[in-house]
Amino acid sequence: MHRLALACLAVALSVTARADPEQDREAFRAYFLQRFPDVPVAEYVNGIYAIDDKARAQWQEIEAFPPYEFAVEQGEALFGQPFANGRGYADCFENGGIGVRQHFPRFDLERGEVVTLELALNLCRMDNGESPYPYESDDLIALSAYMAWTSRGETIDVKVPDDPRALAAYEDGKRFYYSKRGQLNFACSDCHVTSAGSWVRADHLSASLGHPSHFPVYRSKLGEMISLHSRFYGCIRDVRARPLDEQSEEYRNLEYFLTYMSNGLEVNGPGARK
Amino acid sequence: MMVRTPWLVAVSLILAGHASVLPAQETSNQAEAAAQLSAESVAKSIGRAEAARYQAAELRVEWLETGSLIEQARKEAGLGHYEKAMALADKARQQGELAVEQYEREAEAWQQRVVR
Amino acid sequence: MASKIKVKVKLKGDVAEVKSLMLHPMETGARKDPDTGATIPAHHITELTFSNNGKTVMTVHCSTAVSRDPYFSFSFSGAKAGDTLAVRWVDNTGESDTVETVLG
Amino acid sequence: MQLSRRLFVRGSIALAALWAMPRALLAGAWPDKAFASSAASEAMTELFGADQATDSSAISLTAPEIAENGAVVPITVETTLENVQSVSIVVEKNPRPLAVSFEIPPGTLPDVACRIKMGQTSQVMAVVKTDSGLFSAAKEVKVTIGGCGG
Repeated sequence: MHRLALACLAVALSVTARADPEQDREAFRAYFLQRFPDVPVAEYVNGIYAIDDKARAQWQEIEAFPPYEFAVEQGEALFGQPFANGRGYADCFENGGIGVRQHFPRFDLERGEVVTLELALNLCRMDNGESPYPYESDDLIALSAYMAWTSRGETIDVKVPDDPRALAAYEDGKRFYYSKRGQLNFACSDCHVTSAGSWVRADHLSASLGHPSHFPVYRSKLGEMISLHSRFYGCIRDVRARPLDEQSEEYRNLEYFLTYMSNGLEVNGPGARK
Repeated sequence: MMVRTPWLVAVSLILAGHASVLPAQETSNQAEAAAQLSAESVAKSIGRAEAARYQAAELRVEWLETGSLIEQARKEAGLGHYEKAMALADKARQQGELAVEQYEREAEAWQQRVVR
Repeated sequence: MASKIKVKVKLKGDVAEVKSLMLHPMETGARKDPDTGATIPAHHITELTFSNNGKTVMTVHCSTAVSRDPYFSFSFSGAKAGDTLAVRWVDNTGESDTVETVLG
Repeated sequence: MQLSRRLFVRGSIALAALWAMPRALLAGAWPDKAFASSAASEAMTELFGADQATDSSAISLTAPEIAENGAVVPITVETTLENVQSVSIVVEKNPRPLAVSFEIPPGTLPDVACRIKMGQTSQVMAVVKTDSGLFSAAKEVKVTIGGCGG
């Protein structure tokens, strides 16, 4: 009897632990606000520059005239080009694709999977008889940059619909985020929660709150635009695990979880990073 | 706020050390044994490494260098450097096994890190 | 894309604040292609000129130490709305690019 | 203009009197020799005909203490000195120290900004040439390597 009660309690606990994205989000946000009491919550969309003043000044110099403006311009031109069938990207998105970044990634109930903005763009192409872009394609990143640009200032609002598949995708992203991997045995959270604000070699670790708000970003080091999944790829490689492909199910679920954590913050992509 | 965390580095070094089989650790006994290595035994070791790597890859938790260690092992074996090839294959196998162990450990352990 | 030069000008009285950004690899000639190992030849802007209604207001001489996708800013006086500011660069391979903007 | 520069490049000792003349400004052309110099003093001599500049508090050089990224180091130079003819940025430890040179005609303000590459921690010097000589301000910029972002 006693044992049964304990088992029931355990089940009840694990259900609550699993099933409440909103509770997760509140705790996640509260953690950082307590950790960095001087940083206003709206600042987290600026990544490491929210918590590192010296780097911030240099970043602001870059933002004075950021190289991603070329990508936005390129994306706008591509966005306006009709497909061979006469339709265009605007036909695939609500509000003609303008100012909708904040709703991605979304859980697509028909497909039963997480659809990121990049995947949605490729699905749009395929639905209209065009071939999909490879995910590292400059054109696809430019389209994503343009769509982020038109959504600047919108509030991130990712939803986990009441559907066990959506919750499972969210939970999978959460598990990925908190699981150690690679030869260095690090979880995403080891660097970007527990050690946010600390140094790793010559780098200052950013806080995860607000992480997905500013992608795609122009990386000065590379002299090119990169997607959020390319950043995931880099982080996974940095902990010496073999990276997964961009837009793999794992990365899409990770983006889903991570973006949900940033609900309520502003979209400010595209961004500039070192 | 800007505190250096030597523990992060220390942990990485320990783990990196743990996972490597350094040639310098080999004793003269091992060197003797190495003389008896054959192409066949090296191929078997490489096969075991490949199997371990595959298991980790199936779970999507393969480590970064495992594949290239196996590639190097094959190359050294092809050149007749059996001792070197064996060390590389063993290191790769160990990495594959550690990655799977890590995965199994994390099946529950990740829950401890969730911000609540 | 047409010109790969972007220029933004802010008029404050008769002073024009000019900011300009251009797409250019600015290869040093010391870098190696990570795939082939071959040295990537130097490819960099050498000279950049800004002229307002035909009068040179700034000449910049660049080495390979100018960052990729170069950015420059400066200010000049004697500007007024309706002036045409032309930006032009040439690089060590003889390529060039130019853009004009009307001050507003 | 081009001719006088060519003559000079031929290196005739008879033209030594010209040594003190700022060739780049004289010719208005890309100062190849100054840019090719591997020492800061040599680059200065090539560019200005002198390798000494007077420290001046009238020059404000803005550069990061620690560069976030050696590939993109934002630099701003402003000065209240009068009759400025050029502003140059010299990075002592770069393989080719002279990074960039702004030629400033009358009417243009001596207030410039750019982004440069730095290979390692170094003194960064802003050299301002006016009608009364060479002035400078310097600052050390640390360049760190490695980590996840860099």
